[in-house]
Amino acid sequence: MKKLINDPKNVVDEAVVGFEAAHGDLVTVSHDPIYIARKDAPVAGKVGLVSGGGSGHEPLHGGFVGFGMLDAAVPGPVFTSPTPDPILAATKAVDGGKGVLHIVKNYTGDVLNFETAADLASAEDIEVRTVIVDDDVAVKDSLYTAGRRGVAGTVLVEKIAGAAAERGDDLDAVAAIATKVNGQVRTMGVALTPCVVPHAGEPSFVLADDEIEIGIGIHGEPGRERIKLEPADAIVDRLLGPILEDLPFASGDEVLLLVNGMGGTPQVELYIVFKHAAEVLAEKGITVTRSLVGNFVTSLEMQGVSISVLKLDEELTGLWDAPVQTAALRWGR
Amino acid sequence: MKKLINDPKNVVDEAVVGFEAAHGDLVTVSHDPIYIARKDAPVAGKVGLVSGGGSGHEPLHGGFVGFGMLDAAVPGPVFTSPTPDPILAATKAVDGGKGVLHIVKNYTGDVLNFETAADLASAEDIEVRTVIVDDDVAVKDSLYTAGRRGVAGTVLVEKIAGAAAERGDDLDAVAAIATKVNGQVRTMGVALTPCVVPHAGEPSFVLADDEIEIGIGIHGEPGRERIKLEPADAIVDRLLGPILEDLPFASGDEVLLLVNGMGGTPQVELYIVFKHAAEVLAEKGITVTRSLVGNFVTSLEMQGVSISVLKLDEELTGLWDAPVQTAALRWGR
Amino acid sequence: MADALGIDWTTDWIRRTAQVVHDHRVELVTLDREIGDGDHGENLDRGFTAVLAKLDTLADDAVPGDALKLVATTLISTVGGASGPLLGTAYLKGAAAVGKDEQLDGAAVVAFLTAARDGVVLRGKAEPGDKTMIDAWTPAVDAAAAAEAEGRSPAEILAAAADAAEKGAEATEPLVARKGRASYLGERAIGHRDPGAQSSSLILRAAADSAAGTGGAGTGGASTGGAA
Amino acid sequence: MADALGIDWTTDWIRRTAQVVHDHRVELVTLDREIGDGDHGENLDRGFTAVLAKLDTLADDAVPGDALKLVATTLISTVGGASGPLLGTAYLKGAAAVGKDEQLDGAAVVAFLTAARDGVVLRGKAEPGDKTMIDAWTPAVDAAAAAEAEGRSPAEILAAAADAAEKGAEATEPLVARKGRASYLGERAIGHRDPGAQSSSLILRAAADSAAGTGGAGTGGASTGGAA
Ligand SMILES: Nc1ncnc2c1ncn2[C@@H]1O[C@H](COP(=O)(O)OP(=O)(O)O)[C@@H](O)[C@H]1O
Ligand SMILES: Nc1ncnc2c1ncn2[C@@H]1O[C@H](COP(=O)(O)OP(=O)(O)O)[C@@H](O)[C@H]1O
Ligand SMILES: [Mg+2]
Ligand SMILES: [Mg+2]
Ligand SMILES: [Mg+2]
Ligand SMILES: [Mg+2]
Repeated sequence: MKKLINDPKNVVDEAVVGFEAAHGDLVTVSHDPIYIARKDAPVAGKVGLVSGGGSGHEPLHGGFVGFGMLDAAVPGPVFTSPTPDPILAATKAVDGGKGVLHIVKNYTGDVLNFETAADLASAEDIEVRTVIVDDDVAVKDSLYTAGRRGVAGTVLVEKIAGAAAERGDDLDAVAAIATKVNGQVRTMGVALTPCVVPHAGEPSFVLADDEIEIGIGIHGEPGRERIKLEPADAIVDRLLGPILEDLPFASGDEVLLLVNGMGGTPQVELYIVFKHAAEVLAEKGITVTRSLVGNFVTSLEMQGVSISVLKLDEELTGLWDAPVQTAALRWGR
Repeated sequence: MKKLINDPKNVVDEAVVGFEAAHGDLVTVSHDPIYIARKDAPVAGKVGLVSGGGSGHEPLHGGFVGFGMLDAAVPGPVFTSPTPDPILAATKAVDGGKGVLHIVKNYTGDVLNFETAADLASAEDIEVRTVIVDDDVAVKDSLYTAGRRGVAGTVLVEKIAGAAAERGDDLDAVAAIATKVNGQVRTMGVALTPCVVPHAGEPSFVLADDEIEIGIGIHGEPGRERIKLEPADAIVDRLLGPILEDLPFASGDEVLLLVNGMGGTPQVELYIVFKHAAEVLAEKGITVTRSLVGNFVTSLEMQGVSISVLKLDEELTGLWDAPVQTAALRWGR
Repeated sequence: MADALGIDWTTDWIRRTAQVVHDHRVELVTLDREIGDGDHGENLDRGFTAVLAKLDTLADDAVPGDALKLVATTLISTVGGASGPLLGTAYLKGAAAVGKDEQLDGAAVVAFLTAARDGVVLRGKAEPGDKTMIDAWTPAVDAAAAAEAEGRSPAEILAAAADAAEKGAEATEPLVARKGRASYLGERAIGHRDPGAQSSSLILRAAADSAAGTGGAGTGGASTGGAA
Repeated sequence: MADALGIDWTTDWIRRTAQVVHDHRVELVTLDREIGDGDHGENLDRGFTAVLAKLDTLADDAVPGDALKLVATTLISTVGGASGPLLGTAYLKGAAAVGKDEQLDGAAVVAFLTAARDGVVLRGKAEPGDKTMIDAWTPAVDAAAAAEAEGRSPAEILAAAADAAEKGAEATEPLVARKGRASYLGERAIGHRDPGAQSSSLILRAAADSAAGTGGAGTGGASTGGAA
């Protein structure tokens, strides 16, 4: 294992100190328990947004704390959900009197720990709503699985719900917007190489030199099938197919297209993927009116990509365009 | 070789099409010859800024085209300088009547091809100045080498010179600012893993499982020494030492600290590096007043990092803070 | 009731568990890497290390339920992941079931195990055969109840539970997972043991070993009282 | 002057070079990967493929200098990297040296090689021993001049140049580089042949081979005139 770290046990603690040193203009960091809060939190009269989960997916979630997006992010150990304590502390720290929305990716650990934190917050008279993000079409949503996973669509939920909170929507309205975005976004990813969790020291899974994993999860969980490496266009077709069928998307739709790098993918490759994805959508009469390309929801050094398509309407587009000022997403101010 | 590409020969062509599709609000793309220009180019009465070089370093340079930064970027084949033709075409396309500044990383190929393009542009009565960026302290600047390489400091030169052009400075003044930034920034990098050039299909160099290359160049050129893997803090010390000695930086200085990922480095690691770099600077009485962390000048999927320190003054700080609106760097609008 | 289990057994069990989890850290990480995300051993090691560090905060007159509640809250606040809240809830509900009892007889042990298992089901909604820690806990509860019905001692009941949990963990190998991360694997989970079932069986074996060592003749300063 | 080289030799040389560069693409990439950035074979292959594609744009009455100038401008506009402008300048200056001559005699061949080499030095500022393509060109120029002084034919002069270039390329192996990317390697460049010197030696060998095949008895339609 080759990593720029000092001790696997201190990865998150030290990274958070670095984050604070680099972005002290945007955020305040609590070190015990660990959470990252918007500098001006709590914002009185505004619904607070808290998200979190295992670390290793940076910039998610800490990179999205700031004006127009999250009020706080709670990073757990690498690939492990945070416990209820820091979630509760963050929830209390950002409550501006209008209640707090928890945005939770659908993983058993995240769901259970946020659930406990929400119970504890309620006991302290903070109103909490929870929206579970489960945009990953690679997993069948049935009684026989833990349900669809929350993956790159999370960044879209956080941005758009954040904008709704910033414009003054109340807790129910912000939760409704987040639920709506989650309902209209579909994602699927592919891994070319595995990632190495620092404390594990070995790759999370093994792929042969000519193998890729279609439908990968953001912790390296396997997806639909393991196949031989194919040209980028063919891989894009495999990812977009299930995405477009699922909602389903239709001719005439306006969409946001997100091509998300898994952490170790060169940017030229992301744009090659974007090119073909946009072409396929155009062929189907679907218009890409907003786009996002880069590393937003990563899996450490994994090479691979996920494609997300979010069906837009005037409201969502307006909220997407609204100003945002975070370490990893910024425009309009 | 595992890459999300269709054909090694088409990597840049296709990526540029994707870039245009994703960022059509910011840029116009010429496909033959290939260059990426600011949407509103030429901006009448403004000095034009053109940079370029081999591809594979994205977001450099295309990601920095837009308001407040570059007017055009000329991407060559992967790790190979573009030829004079597209450089000339880009120069003509962005000339707003006040002349054009070429920002060139100090590599023989880049220097020679930009030189030829500048000659040809002069022959067409466009005034061109060239600033060579050579911020890499890993290489001894002597008669016995091709001189110091231009690496991550380039993004700082482009941002600050771009702001100077945007506020209306004339060609001499913009060139002077760019030269000043280059004179005050020092960089050194480390590689943990090599990168694979698509048409080569094999790693550019080989590192044992426990080896790292200190002083790596952005094409995988070796640097000062190959050593055994060390804790992040020790590596940071090795990089910062030569940087701080070289200018030299002194107690009381205010600086911008750039921790730049080489493409395949997880973001947590960049922040661990930032943490210790900021600590070392603080110990020496040097204050980090501006910071930048992320993938800006990359080497495909290489894992590693470079640290750049730029000595700031009021003018440079102001120009750094000025609005910028590009695909990869954006604030203030 | 000479063979009931008191606070000594409880703290011994906790220490033993911390040791066992630490010793099996790599094994549990490996199991979890195969069908999960490779952190289970790390998670539990972190959790029980934290529990150990808090053990001396127990009052001198602490009863088993106090120690079990300490385990619960500490696991909940230090483990994270799926196993933190699940195991934490197990100890929490188990602690509630034994209340303020100073000595746990066979019926109390069965009540503890049953409540613990029910806690996991309450939070995680897994059924037997879903390839989760439930597949260790449920046979353990059943075996414990049977042993208790036969009038066995608490130590024997726990030994029966541990035996059954071990078999249950082993029996997860041929299963397809329907809960937790392993459920994403579909058929590919077949042939791998569930890490949570394995760790639960280790925890229950530690309970039995502690009972064999410290249970019995009311040894230890705290085992003075004891109802029923 | 029966053994002078005309346009047929020039176009044959160009075609042969394109073939040779294509055949040695991987070898040149490998050499460049060892001490550079691994693209040299790719760069030249791209360049000469482009030259080939433009060959029929040559006028029917084209002279060697026209074809050489076409190579120059095409390499400059398609190769990029360091070798594009450098080799391009070599052909450009070489073309200027032979001007409108329809047939190149020994002196013209030496003038061509000398001007080409000087062009590379003008742009790249490398000295002999810096481990660059200069280390193939300079011995080639010297050997050509010597052969010409001995009154050898153009084909013989080119063969001498090619022999010397090959030796020169080989002789770059023990050197430390002082120009180009390999200069960053310091001592670590020792033991590796410079890719640009190697490609230049291949190009000069192609020139000699074409002269051996097409030079001589004024073969080919274009070799009608010829001064000196
Ligand atoms: N819904 C559930 N019910 C019961 N046990 C579960 C459930 N989901 C997961 N588990 C158990 O948790 C174990 C994984 O724990 P751990 O690796 O610590 O958490 P995570 O999956 O969050 O990384 C699984 O092996 C399984 O036994
Ligand atoms: N300053 C120079 N003078 C002469 N030749 C040079 C100089 N710099 C580089 N070269 C030659 O160029 C070759 C590398 O060419 P190439 O790989 O195509 O370009 P790049 O180095 O830009 O990738 C080197 O092997 C060397 O022979
Ligand atoms: Mg986990
Ligand atoms: Mg090159
Ligand atoms: Mg796990
Ligand atoms: Mg090269």
